[in-house]
Amino acid sequence: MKIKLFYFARLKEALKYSTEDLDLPDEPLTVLKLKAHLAKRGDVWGQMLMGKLKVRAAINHELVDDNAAINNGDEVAFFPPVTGG
Amino acid sequence: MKIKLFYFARLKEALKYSTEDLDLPDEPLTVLKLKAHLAKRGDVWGQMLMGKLKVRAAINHELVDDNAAINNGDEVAFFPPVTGG
Amino acid sequence: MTVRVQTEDFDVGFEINQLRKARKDIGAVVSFMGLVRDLNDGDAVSQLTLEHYPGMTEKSLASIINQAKARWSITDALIVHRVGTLQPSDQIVLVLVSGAHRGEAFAACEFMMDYLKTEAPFWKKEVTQLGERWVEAKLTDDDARGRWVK
Amino acid sequence: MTVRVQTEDFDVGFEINQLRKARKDIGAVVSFMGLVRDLNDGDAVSQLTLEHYPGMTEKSLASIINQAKARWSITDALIVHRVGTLQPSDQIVLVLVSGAHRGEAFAACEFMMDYLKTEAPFWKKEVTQLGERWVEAKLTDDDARGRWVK
Repeated sequence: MKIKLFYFARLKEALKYSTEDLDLPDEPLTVLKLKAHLAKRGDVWGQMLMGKLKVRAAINHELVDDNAAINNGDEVAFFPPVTGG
Repeated sequence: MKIKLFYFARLKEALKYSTEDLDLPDEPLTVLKLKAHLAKRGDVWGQMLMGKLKVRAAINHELVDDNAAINNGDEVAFFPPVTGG
Repeated sequence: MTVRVQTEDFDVGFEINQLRKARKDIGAVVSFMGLVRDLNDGDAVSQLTLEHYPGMTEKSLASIINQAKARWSITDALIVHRVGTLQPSDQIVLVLVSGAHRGEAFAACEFMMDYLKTEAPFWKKEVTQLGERWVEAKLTDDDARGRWVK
Repeated sequence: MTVRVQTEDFDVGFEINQLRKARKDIGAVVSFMGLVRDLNDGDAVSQLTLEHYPGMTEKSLASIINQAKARWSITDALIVHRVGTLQPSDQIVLVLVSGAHRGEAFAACEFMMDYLKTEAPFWKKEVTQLGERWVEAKLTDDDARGRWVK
């Protein structure tokens, strides 16, 4: 399954990634599973995605929670709580 | 005791008075007593001031209720509920 | 604090800039503008005339701003209200509030409009196909004001 | 309905006139404008940079307007939000609502700001004497949004 990932704000700076394409095994995937998968990349990934910081996620431009299912072709984004306005 | 009276909107039109100076006996006066006094002038005065219409009063530019005391030199106004804005 | 009662029209953009001036401590500006609608109580309105109580009107509007300032942390406020003869889509009233934070600016602005609607001595007379008539005060305006009584 | 995300400044007076056009059935226009304050969390702010999520941002703002339209009887609404680098006293965001009656226009405008503050993908980074820092989300914004949950 292929997905496109985006990172914003503090996450983008810390991870030094803005966007990436991922190819994952064709198994049921949720936001939480994807975070756990990415956290294995190393300290900063673990801190940013599975640590104390609040992380919000969007799938195809819709805010979702940790249990949301991710499907082939989805655009998934991770970012801190929003602070616009 | 001398007071100055003002009428506005529907009251001004019906009573055909915009303002008048009144000279009254030096006795304790309230808004209600003044209305009763004016109501004796005739039908339209009674209907406008003591009838079914809601009438609001101000003494020296402050909204007051029927029990408010009127003193020598006061400016008293009668008008319908306000409808600006 | 600014209060004006005038026959002339007003420019909301200009008034907001005047209120803000060069201040850098303002995070929120809330504005309310009231306009003449071409329909009231089910009848087409072709003209509206606003009467007021000169002297009391200005004091009443200043008192409304002072009550808002006592109750919420706001930086500045303005009320401009027109009188005289107006047409549908004409601007009637402008209430502006500036402050550090949006919650207080919103509350103060709505409070000021609810008090203006029930306490400021203005009266509307409208022209419809049925002729001239004084606009009746609305119970919903009393209810709106009642929400603010602590 | 209008939604714009832009680096350019906006003119609130112009936007209000555009929203009203020549309509005669509008009785109320409520506007909220958010500005860069020179102080945040006790520190002097000299500059602010706004990042956003292109594509999601516009959808999120349109969804906020649609939720407001579903909930209140309003005529039209607009959201303009700036991105890029701003200075203290610069305009950040404009939310406009027009409608027949003031109560619904006020509620819809405040609802839209509370949702924008908690759901629209914008992030602020500010420059203070201590250096650059990401602005932290406020719990009071979550509380403000929570008020609207039925």
